[in-house]
Amino acid sequence: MTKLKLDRRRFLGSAAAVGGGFALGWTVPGTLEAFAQKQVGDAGSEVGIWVVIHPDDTTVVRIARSEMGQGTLTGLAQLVADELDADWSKVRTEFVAPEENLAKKRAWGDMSTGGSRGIRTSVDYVRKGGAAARMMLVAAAAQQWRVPAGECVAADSVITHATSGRKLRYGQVAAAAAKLETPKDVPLKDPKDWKIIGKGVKRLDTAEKLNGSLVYAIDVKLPGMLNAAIAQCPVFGGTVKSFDAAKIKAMPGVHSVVPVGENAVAVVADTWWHAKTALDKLPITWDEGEHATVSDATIAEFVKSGLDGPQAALGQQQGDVDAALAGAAKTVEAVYGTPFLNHATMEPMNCTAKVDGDKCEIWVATQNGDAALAAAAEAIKIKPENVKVHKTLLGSGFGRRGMTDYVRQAVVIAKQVPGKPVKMIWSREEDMQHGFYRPITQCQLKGGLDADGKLVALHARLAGQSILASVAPSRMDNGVDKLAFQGWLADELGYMAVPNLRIDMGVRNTHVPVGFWRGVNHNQNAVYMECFIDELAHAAGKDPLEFRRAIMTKNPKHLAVLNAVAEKAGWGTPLPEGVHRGICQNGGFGSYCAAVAEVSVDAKGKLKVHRIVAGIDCGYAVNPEQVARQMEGSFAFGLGASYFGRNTVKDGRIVEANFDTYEVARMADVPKIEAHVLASGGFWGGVGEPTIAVCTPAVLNAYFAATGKRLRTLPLSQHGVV
Amino acid sequence: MSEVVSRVGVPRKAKQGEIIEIRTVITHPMESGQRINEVGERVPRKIINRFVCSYNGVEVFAADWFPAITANPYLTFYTVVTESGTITFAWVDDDGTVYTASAPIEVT
Amino acid sequence: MAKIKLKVNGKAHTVDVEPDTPLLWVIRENIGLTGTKYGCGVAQCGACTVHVNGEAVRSCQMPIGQLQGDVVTIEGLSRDGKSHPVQKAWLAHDVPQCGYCQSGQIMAAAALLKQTPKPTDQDIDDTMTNICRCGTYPRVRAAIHTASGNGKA
Amino acid sequence: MRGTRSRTRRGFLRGLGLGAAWLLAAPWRARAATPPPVTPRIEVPKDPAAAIKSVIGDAKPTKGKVALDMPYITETGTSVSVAVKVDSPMTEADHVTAIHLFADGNPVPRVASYQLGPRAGRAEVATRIRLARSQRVIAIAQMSDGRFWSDTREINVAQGACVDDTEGTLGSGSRSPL
Repeated sequence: MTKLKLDRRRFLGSAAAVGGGFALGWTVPGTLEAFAQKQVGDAGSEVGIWVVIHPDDTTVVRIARSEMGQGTLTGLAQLVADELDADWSKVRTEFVAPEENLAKKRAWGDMSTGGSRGIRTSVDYVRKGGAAARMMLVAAAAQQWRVPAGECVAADSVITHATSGRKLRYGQVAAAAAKLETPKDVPLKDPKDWKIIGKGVKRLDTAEKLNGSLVYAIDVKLPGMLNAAIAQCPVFGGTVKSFDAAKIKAMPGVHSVVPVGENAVAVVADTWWHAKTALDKLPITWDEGEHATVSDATIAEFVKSGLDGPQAALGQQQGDVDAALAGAAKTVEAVYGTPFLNHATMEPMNCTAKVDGDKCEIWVATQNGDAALAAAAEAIKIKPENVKVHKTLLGSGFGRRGMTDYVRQAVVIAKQVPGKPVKMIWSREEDMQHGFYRPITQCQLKGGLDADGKLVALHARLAGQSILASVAPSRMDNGVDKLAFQGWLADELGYMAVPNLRIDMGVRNTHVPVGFWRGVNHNQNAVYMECFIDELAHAAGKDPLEFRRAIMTKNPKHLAVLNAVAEKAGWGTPLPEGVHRGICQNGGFGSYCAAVAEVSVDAKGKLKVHRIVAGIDCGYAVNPEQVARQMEGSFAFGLGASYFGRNTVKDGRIVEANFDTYEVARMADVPKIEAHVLASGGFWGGVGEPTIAVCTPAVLNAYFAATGKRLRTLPLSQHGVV
Repeated sequence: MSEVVSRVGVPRKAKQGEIIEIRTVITHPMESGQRINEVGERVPRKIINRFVCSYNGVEVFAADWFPAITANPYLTFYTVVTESGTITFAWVDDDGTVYTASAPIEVT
Repeated sequence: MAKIKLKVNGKAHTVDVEPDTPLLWVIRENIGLTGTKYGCGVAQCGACTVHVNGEAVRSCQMPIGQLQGDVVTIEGLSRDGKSHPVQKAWLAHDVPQCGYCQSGQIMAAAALLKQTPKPTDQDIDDTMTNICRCGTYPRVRAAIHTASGNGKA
Repeated sequence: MRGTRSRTRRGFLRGLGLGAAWLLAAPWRARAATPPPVTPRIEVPKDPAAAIKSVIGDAKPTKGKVALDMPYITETGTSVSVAVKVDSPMTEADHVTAIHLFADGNPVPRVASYQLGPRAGRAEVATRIRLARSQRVIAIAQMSDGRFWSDTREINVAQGACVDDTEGTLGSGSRSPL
């Protein structure tokens, strides 16, 4: 069993690696423990900065990005191991500690893990890290043999001298290789020579997730540790006016009651249950601030005003939309809308912190180790160099754990209990009501068809909240949040052949904090665009696939995926009685996706999705098996949200406090999913998020095919169809 | 605009020739001109663009500031103590308003 | 506070807690087994699923004072040096993504298979109501069929 | 009562982390007074190199004499402490006349210019700045002999997880045609 090493050496190896290169049969001999990572000793040699090789050939690949279920840890290890020519069954992983990355001036690059960038923006340097290590190992063997390195070849962690047939294992030359200079000119393999990249190897982090031994951040145990429960002002922007600690001081286990910033109070106790129980009894008076009267109705009206308000931020335009609409043979218009949505990660927000004078140590599940480190330092005004971050695997992230509010809170609490580690855990209710929600938006679309039924004008006006204005205003582009137009700018929109096009937005920022939610703005934008394109196809009297093909002539990669998925789904072929199809496509996060849904609607009007056939072209697929799992997972996440997901606002606060009112997808809600990885090569696209955008429009378009009714607002539960 | 408050840190007494540290801070939003408001309109730039410190009327230190200076701009610098008197501080807003403060200093 | 005796994974424990403390927190904080997870506290998500007398129970809503029977947690599912067939099937199908809900999923599946050795898809839909935010449901379903010996992948 | 929060301006000023030891002067209700000679608002080129050139002309600063002290990492970049120290005797004959700060990834790359001389006694300034993204901060000292010295610092503005630092855009990856 692996324990979180508290007195770690240079790195924290909490990424439990599991031998997995070999195909497992349906029955596994022995115990899970046999597959669990064996504690790696100290004897390893650092060959370059990315690889540590032990005398027994155990090869530890360092991972800078975070693992939240998306499989990046395994994918990155594959990239390094392939260029290293390592024996995959010997590969383990460990996280780079953020403070090491800081001390070495970001030698391991960007630690942030979001935007489906974990792999695609580090492919070059991690592969070079593996290749450089291989060159060093080969050079060390050549030196030992006194032969030119060019006469030696490496494969499966063994170096062979071609002419003499002599062999040395990596473990035998690692110590010597570690002393060599890291080469600067590092050629990478031609994709045709990849052995591990592109293979559906098993994840390296599975076994310990099956027997309860994996230590998530919420499971951290430290000597003398206290636990904290926190209450934040229910109204966003409100503050704590006062609290009466005396009332709960005598309750079992209570250690202290501490203010946390302007808007929260925490109870610190021996156990979290004691802390939570006491917090529930703590009299707190809130200053709810100026937003305490905001409700769904006021928000809806405010957002709607952005549909025809004058200050529209421009996304892109070509041609003359207004003239083309005026001159169109037929015009179609529709308004769509989607609600706020919480991430609701399985593991609620939590962080353990210990503050000792001007030094701080945290144990945290974060999507960005660097940011967590900086946030801890800034929260209590200490030097970043004085912060140590123990990264754990995440009980999911979906963008929520790219924020650091919970890290700052834990550190501020721990500072008030000096010298003692304090584990702060949010209750699910706090987690539900203090998120960074998927933005609320509405969209008005106008389309113009010519006499032949071809789309000649398209105007999409978004109205609603900007994520960047809320969380990263400095990243706006001359006051415009380009991210709001995800899927619709020239580099992502599949319909650039439409001659007259305008994409704009009436920004309407509410007081509800918004953030990056798996798939981000593609989620709702794809619903708006793909359902409206379907409306236009219907108005033109054309098949939705044919209609799209005609306006995708400038976007061959989008079109190729759409065509492939249509073919795999049997588009146009007969279906069983009562079953209908819908189709859609979307480009985002560097990948191209399409889906076909097959649905039926029963006599009571209830929707049933029988099957979704989907495809992604992510260029190179590092691990097609894991890509397929990401596609399935994204559909469960996306469909659940579209069926039930909705955060409502009353008296300035979020109403839904738990999974009883914020319903998400469960087993019975998820249809059969056929996930096709259509990797065409030549580029690296993201895989964790892009497919989520295509599940809902496909289903909604199929619902129309079945009923002739358009559902233009989500969630579907409000229409009584699920 | 809400009340603007400044705070300056100057030793009350110092020896002649001593180099003293001066700290200043003023409450000001330093609106960068980059942000948008709740309906997407650009919030116009409004910053303190100039700071001047004078010692008995003689300018001893000054600054030009641009939008990267944070809200409630904070500054520390040094000056040589020459004689007893008054050290004055002036902050110039984009809108032309000048905010001032002063502190006495006694040479011992 | 009261001294309460309970048996977890075959081992006897005495804990000194208020009788209304949920079994989940006794397991996690007093006994120190953290494989059983907190997800919602209101018996909605199933991350806290354990076996009490062989039946799946959401431990966050089970006051320790009302506990009657022996508890098995994810840490105690494998016995006699052999992994439980459900765990083996989960490994073979590479089910977990983030893994946080999987202790509960596995405990729920093990209880299902004990009661219904050859579950249908409908049985799985009806019984496996645990939440997985990563959306591993298709793989959970396949692994349950494998563990049942149905051979359906 | 415990936990009562102060939201007054003074409370705010106290919260700025200014040590009590130097809080000698009372807080001033800042007031409008006879203005010093007001310089017209300075327009700054958006290109960092042009912004630097607009201040120091074609001079080529030499690395050295200037020590730029700031963290290597910040989370949001909304308030980053910066201290600049220039090695100079600060005499009539040999002193620093100006210290300029630039941030090459900010929408307005010029950050501040400080004018000083022998009356400063010591060529040191400290302030707090905003940084829009990971970038280079450059401090340039202008000397009484007309020469320029400089120091630079690479700073990582970590900015959560979902904002792409490598290219300044958000949706697309650097390698993808999208």
